Amino acid sequence: MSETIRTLSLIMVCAPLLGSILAGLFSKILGRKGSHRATIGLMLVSLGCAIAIWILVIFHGGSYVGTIYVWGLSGRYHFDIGFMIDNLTAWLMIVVTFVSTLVHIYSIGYMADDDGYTRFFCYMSLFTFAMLMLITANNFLQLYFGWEGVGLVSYLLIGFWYQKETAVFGSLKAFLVNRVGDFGFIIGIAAVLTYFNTIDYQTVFANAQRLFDANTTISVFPGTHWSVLTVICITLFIGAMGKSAQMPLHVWLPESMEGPTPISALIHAATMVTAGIFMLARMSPLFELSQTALTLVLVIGATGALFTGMVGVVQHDIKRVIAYSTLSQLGYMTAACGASAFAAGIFHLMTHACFKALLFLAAGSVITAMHHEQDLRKMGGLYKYMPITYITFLVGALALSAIPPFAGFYSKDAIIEAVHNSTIPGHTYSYYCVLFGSFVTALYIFRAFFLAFHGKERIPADTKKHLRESPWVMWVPLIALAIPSTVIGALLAYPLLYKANSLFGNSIFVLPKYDVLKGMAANYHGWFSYALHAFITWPFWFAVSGIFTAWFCCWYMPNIREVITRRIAWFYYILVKKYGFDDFNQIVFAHGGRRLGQFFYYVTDAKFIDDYLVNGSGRAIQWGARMVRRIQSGYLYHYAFAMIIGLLVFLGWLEITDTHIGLFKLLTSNYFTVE
Amino acid sequence: MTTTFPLLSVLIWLPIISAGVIMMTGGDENANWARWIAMVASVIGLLLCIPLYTHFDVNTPKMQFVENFVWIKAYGVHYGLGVDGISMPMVILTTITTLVVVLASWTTIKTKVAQYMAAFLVMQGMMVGVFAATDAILFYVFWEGMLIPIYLSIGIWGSANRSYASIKFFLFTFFGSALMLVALLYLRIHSGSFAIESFYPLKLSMIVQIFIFIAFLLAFAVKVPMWPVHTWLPDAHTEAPAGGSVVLAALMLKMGVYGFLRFSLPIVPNACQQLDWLMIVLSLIAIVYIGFVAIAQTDTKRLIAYSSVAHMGFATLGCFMIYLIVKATGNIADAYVSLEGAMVQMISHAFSTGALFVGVGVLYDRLHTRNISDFGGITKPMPIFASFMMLFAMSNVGLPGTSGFVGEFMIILSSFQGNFWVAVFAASTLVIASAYTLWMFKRVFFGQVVRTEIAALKDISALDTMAFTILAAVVLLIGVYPQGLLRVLHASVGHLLQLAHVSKL
Amino acid sequence: MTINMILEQIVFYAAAVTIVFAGIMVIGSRNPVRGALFLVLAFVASAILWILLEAEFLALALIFVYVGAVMTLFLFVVMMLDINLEPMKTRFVRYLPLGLLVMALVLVLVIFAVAPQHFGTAKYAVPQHASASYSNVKELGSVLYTTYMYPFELASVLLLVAIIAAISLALPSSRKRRLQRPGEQVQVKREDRLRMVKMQAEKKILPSRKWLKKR
Amino acid sequence: MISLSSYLILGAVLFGLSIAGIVLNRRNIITLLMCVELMLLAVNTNFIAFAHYLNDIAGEVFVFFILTVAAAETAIGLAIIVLVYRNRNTIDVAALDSLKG
Amino acid sequence: MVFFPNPIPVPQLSLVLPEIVLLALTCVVLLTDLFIPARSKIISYLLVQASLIAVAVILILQFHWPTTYTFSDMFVFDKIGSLMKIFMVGVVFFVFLYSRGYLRQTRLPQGEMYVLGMLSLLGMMVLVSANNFIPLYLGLELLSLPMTAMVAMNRGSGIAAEAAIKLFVMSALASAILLYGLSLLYGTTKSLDINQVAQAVATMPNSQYPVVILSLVFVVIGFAFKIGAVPFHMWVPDIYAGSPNSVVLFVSAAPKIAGLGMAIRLLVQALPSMNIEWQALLIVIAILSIALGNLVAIAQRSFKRMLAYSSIAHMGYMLLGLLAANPTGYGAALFYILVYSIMALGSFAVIVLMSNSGIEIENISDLQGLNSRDPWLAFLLMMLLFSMAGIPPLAGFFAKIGVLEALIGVHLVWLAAYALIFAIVGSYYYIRVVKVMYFEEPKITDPIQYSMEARLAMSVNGLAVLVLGIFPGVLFTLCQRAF
Repeated sequence: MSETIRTLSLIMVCAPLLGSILAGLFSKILGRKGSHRATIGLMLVSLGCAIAIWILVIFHGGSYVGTIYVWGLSGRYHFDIGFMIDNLTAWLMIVVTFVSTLVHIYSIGYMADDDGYTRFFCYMSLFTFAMLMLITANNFLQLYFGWEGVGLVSYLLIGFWYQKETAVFGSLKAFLVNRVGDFGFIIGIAAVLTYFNTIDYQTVFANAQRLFDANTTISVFPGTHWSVLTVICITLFIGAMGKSAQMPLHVWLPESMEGPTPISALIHAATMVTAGIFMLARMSPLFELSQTALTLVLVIGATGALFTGMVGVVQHDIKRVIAYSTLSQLGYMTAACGASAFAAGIFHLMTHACFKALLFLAAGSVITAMHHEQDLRKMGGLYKYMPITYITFLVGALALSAIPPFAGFYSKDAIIEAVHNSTIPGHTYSYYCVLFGSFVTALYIFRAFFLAFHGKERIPADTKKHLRESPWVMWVPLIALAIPSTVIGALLAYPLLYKANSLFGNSIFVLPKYDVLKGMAANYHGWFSYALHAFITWPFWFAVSGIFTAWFCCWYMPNIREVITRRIAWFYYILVKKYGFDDFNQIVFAHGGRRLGQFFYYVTDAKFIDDYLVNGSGRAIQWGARMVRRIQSGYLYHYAFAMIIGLLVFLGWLEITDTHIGLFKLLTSNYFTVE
Repeated sequence: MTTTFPLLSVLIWLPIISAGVIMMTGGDENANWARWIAMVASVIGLLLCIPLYTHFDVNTPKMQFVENFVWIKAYGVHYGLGVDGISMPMVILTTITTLVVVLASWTTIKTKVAQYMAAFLVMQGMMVGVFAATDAILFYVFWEGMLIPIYLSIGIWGSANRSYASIKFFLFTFFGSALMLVALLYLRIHSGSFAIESFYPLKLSMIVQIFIFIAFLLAFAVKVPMWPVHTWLPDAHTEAPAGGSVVLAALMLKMGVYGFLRFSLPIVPNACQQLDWLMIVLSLIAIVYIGFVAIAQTDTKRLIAYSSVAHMGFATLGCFMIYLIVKATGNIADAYVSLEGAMVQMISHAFSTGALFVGVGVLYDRLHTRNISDFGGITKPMPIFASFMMLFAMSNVGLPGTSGFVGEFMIILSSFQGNFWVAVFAASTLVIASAYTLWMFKRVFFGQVVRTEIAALKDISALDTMAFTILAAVVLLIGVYPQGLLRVLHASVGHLLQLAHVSKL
Repeated sequence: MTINMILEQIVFYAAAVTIVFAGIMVIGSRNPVRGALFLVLAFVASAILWILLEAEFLALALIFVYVGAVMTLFLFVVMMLDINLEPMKTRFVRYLPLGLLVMALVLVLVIFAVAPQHFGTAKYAVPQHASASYSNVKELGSVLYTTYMYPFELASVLLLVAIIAAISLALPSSRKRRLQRPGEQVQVKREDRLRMVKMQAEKKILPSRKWLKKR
Repeated sequence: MISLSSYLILGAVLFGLSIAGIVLNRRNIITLLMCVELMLLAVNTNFIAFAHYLNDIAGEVFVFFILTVAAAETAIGLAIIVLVYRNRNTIDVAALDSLKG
Repeated sequence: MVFFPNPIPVPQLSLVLPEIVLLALTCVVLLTDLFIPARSKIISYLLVQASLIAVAVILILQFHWPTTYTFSDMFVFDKIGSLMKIFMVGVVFFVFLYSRGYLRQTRLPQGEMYVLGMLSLLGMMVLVSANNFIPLYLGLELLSLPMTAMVAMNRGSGIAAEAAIKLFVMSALASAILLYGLSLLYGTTKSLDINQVAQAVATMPNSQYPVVILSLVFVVIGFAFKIGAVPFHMWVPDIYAGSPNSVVLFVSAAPKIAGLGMAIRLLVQALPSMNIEWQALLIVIAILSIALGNLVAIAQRSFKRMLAYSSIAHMGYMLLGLLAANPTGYGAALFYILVYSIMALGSFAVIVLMSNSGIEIENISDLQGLNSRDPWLAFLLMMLLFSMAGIPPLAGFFAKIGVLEALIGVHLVWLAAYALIFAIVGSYYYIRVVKVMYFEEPKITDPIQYSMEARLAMSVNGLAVLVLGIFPGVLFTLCQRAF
């Protein structure tokens, strides 16, 4: 069976790559249609393989761990390209290929009149390839390959409209911030190699406990002795912070909305940004052994969940609202991992992939209809024109707000509960964050919802003329996503989270003392009762009040928003300024880095080294030459005098010094003899 | 294995003789003759590298394809050639680069074509000579002799400030290698032979080792170039014609690191161990400080030039981390990664940076400017070109899947074994390199097309595409399957590590 | 000590003092004619010394060749050239201390070596006077054409050189020769060397250049 | 008894004198030439003294040749001086400085 | 009756055959030249070259003969002398070849120039094979007096006259100093014969030591002056700058070889036991020469002056070999000077050839854009300059290697390092000339006119440094075997 899985995995991974190559290099031959047919066809192949693998793995207990080829051998280390197909991977690849396929299809409509049509498909397939490499990796090298690969495609896609200044800026920012994360990540990998002497997952995980028991420490700063595992976990988590946009490395994600909307759905909501969460789950055998790291993960995640969500409340761009929502939800997932509820995190990842992709695609549908107008203030009352979009968006919003029985409810509630039950330091703070977060979530998404689809029509007249529902290639994916957004929570909550032998199998490792989900499993009695139970829990009422507030402010009494804004102007200002992260980065890092570079270049390099030292020595020599040149005065008696001086000096020197031990010896002695 | 066919000699002399033939074609009225002869010569050179690779025995650190004749009996100088795992890839690199240079200069060089092509072929021959020489004087002859053609190529076909740049280049490199000659002569006096291998078992006291180390350091550090003797490079690269920049970046700089590997480490291991901190610090300065300097550049070529310095910092770091690593882990086998990483980094840098220089040359040829601010939106008229450049920029950034990643990855990983902070500083390149590379890329290739000249640009010609395709193929090949390169290194690197850890006191 | 010895010493010291005095005057005299005459004096006194040293032939040769020919030549040239002596006066005194210092140093260093401890009578006994039949000329002649045949031939070539050189140098220059005139060379103006030619500038300017200029 | 060193010291003094003369002389070249003659005289005296005290004719032969050479030298030297005078209208040493640097 | 009290053996005239032939043919040239009209000066030119070829042939044929003394041991025939003579004759041959056009154009008296040049050559030959102080001194004078006359030969030029008078006074002074030293040496060793002097000095009692030291200093100065080493170099730049180009060509190459020959006779052969002392002196002289020569050359605008200073520096490098005070070092120094003579000859030849059109080329800027005007000439000059800078694979590099290796062999590593550091400084002015030739556009674009045979000679000369760079072994071995 494992051979079958290997073959299927290979096909699954390589099919998108092939598609990408076809669309990228042979677009002239294939044409637009040919390109999208090729890529989508190959995506379907990939999806099929993914499903087959999923069936084999989940239902037949299959798995595969092995090397595809040796990437490099060096000393006693080997770096391989290989697959590790287990339950976690199986779930993830379903999500990736499924969403990717839908987004491919959707893009036919969305990108219909774009110049870079084939390029777009090329990038998307390439992205899928990289993402699949990431999740199928059996070692850190390949993980890093996929990790950077998705980063690259993200960069390319954000800057897809390369003539748009903001897009190009956003892409650069995204890449750089991601690189900051990768910086930590590679240090983490280096630490793994150093202390485990391998970068293969299996060996690393197998030896983690031994390393923990040995209490190996590393002295990062002189005098400190930090647990190696903590250092590894934290550095790896820095990578996750970059990729999964955790505070303070979240700043790139809102900017990434400059890219085409399908990309926002695929990369910046459903898949790539969740790579960090996947990585945390994958590394659970390591993280579990470091409480410090878990605390950090929990606190960072929870903080992000609340505070980035609040920024979403004040955004006017429909995509930005959803982007901040993504940040917030990523915070939830991270917090889940921090609370050792890795399964809940991954589960939320899956549900989130569905409903967030749905929301984005729906928003995209709106945007296309509105002729690429994204400002909520110029919408309103769209429900009449775009019913399908309206309904699917609503489904997505409900799922996001964790209203039972939509998918989001099961995953998010589990997270909030897990954080509540956690015993890791910082869990109380985190609990309040995630709890209040559920109010904020509902508030911003329904604010957007009401502003866009209800209330007064603020649409410009010429747009209005062409306003109609999107073509089928766009709404079919919406529906295809709306269904799982509704049902998978109820379907999968039990088998994934609470079942004693969950569908994640052994792929997630949790220490018994941290296993919060196990405690929650006792209270879970089927999806329906769990949904009913929600009515007596805080998160539900927070969410409902969020929806209510949104309804009140945006539909029922739109003018009150002005009043509130004025009342809490300082708070509003902080939110609009996004807590100052962007300005801070711009001033300190972007500007500061450039200034530092300029200082180094103009002052140290050009002035000091080059001008003073290098050219200076040249000038000194020339000056010396001019000085010495003066000796040659042209006067015969000076010439003769020089000769006589030479005579006198030589005579005096030789006669005065004791020639056999004096200066000669000094000049001719053997300094450099071989001993 | 030893063949009777003098493959290396042919690789050295064929281009030089071709250069002579090219010179006979005369003036620019026969320019196409010159071009075609150069092309044929470089293609033959490349073809000759195939047996070099396939007949290479990866299991032995010994010199292969050995040729050894007495050259100058009176001096005890031999015409000794041979390659091992360290030099063989460099030889192939040289031949590929020359072909690229010939292709890239096909249309851009319009005056004194014959002299240009001849200069580059002579360079090729001499460069192969540097990498293949097993005799110290032969090595030095090629090492220094190369200055002449490159000096001329910068000076004759360079841009406005070429005289200054070429003279600076010449003096800098000459300055560096002068003391090396003293060291070589000194070693020869004590070993009785100029064969480089005869220097290895020589017992030398610490003070002598340190002196020799410094002599070598000056020579090689200037070539690499290491901070603070790097300032010739931005000028030389900037003013040189595209081909010159490529050869400088792709090959000349490698000679420095090659020198460290061939001379410093095995000949004066104790001094290397003693002074490895110095080398590491200088390498890190190159990586971090030069990275920041690159950010501040307003000239594309200069920026790439500085990025070269930063990348070569990795190569030197890889060479000299070995002592810390072995000290930390106590196992020589751990140091392989670092040293092999350095080798891969060198070769990878040759292709990615070389390609970037060719690219800038393409732009300069069309727009007659190198200022970043004069560009913008190049992607629009030249999408194929932009795609290639994106690939090479990404390799420059060290993206996995491209060759640029392999070396950096290996070196960062292994330097962690030696010291945490070294790894941290080295890894900072992830951010810095992407900052300067992509920021430049953004300003050059992205954005609105504001100038009519840019809008009127045509995409690159078939010849350029060919050159870029060769480079891109290698970049990807090394990135995806570095084992093809690493396998030839193992035996020699292992031998080198042994030598570098034998105390000679 | 015989009377001969005393006489010898008197002659020696008288001649030595004369030579030194004459030497000083050669250096110090403002007028080269006087200098030349003092040089003659020095030569004559030296000839006396040389006779003391039993080198009669050379002493006579010194008189004949130097006093008779060389110094005459000197005087001839000095008088032929009309030398303006006025501006040269002051320099002598100004550099006198320096000259004395140099001289003193040379003397100290040289005399240190040739002092009696190295060349005194203890080491180099005063030779017996030659017999009356001794002929310096014969002695010299007998080796000059045998042992020293080779240098003798060379000396003749040297004299040939002197003839050729002196004749060809002193020959008045012919008119047509292209000469360097340093005075004119120094005063050359840049207009003479470089001619500025007005030319119409190239009209076609590359568009990109134009664009650059605009910035 | 006149020792050899007396002659040598006389030679040394003459030699020193002529050196001083060359240093001091910033006037006409003729005096410079005379200083050189004086120097040769010192040398000759040395040689003859040595020849006498060593009882070796070689020194005297050398002097013979030195005299010959000096004569030839003087001829050429004076010819050049004449040439200088013809071209520059002066034989002032201080004026002969167009070649320098 | 026995007129000769001690009949001496008849000298082996065959050993001196080159000198005899040269002198005889010089006289023939001298006489024929008188009767040849100005238009037909080519006859005397051909005669001169033919005689030089004859001399060279004789020298080469004699080369393998063993070391022999003749003329009452005043003349020594050995490999050192033969090698030097062959080169000197060859160099002078080339000098005349290059100069012909120049002499014709500038209307300098051709016949006299040839005759004086040949006599000077004779002096050099005598000098390098002297085994006695007397012929040594005579050879020296025979070398320098015609040279002085040649410098002054441009009778209408005040500058040339100034150069000549400087050379004359300085060389007279140097000769006098040398003679003073020789006289003291004679006094202590009781001999003028070089071998006997060597023996006497070796067995000399310590008390005589200061005297020998004194004479040593004088002798070293005499020789240092001849090759133009600091601080006895002052005449060199002025002579180079002031003389007609063809005379510079003559002065720059062959006499340097003779200078080394003189040093070998005087220091190596006459005073070998004083080697520590003269080694120290030469170290100082070499240090100063290398530094000053290289430094001041940078500040020059005149190509001739620049090469003059460069020659000072090169003499410093040559001394490095000599001061190693062992046969390897002497061989290296000999090789250096031979290679240098080729390089100097070639570099000056370029300006001589460029001056053919009547304009005296002397400034570096006159070489502007030579590559465009005459690529081959530019290429050859570039080779010569790079060779002087010591860049492989040119002869100058191996010359440097030789002396440095000798130096390191006697543990003077610091001196080798010093020398090389100044070689870098020095390379600046060479490559600056290359820059002017190659990187700049010419102001005058007329092609340079010179005869075919000069072109051929120039090619031979320029390629010689390349060939000697690639195959220095033969010549180097010859140089080494000479000692």
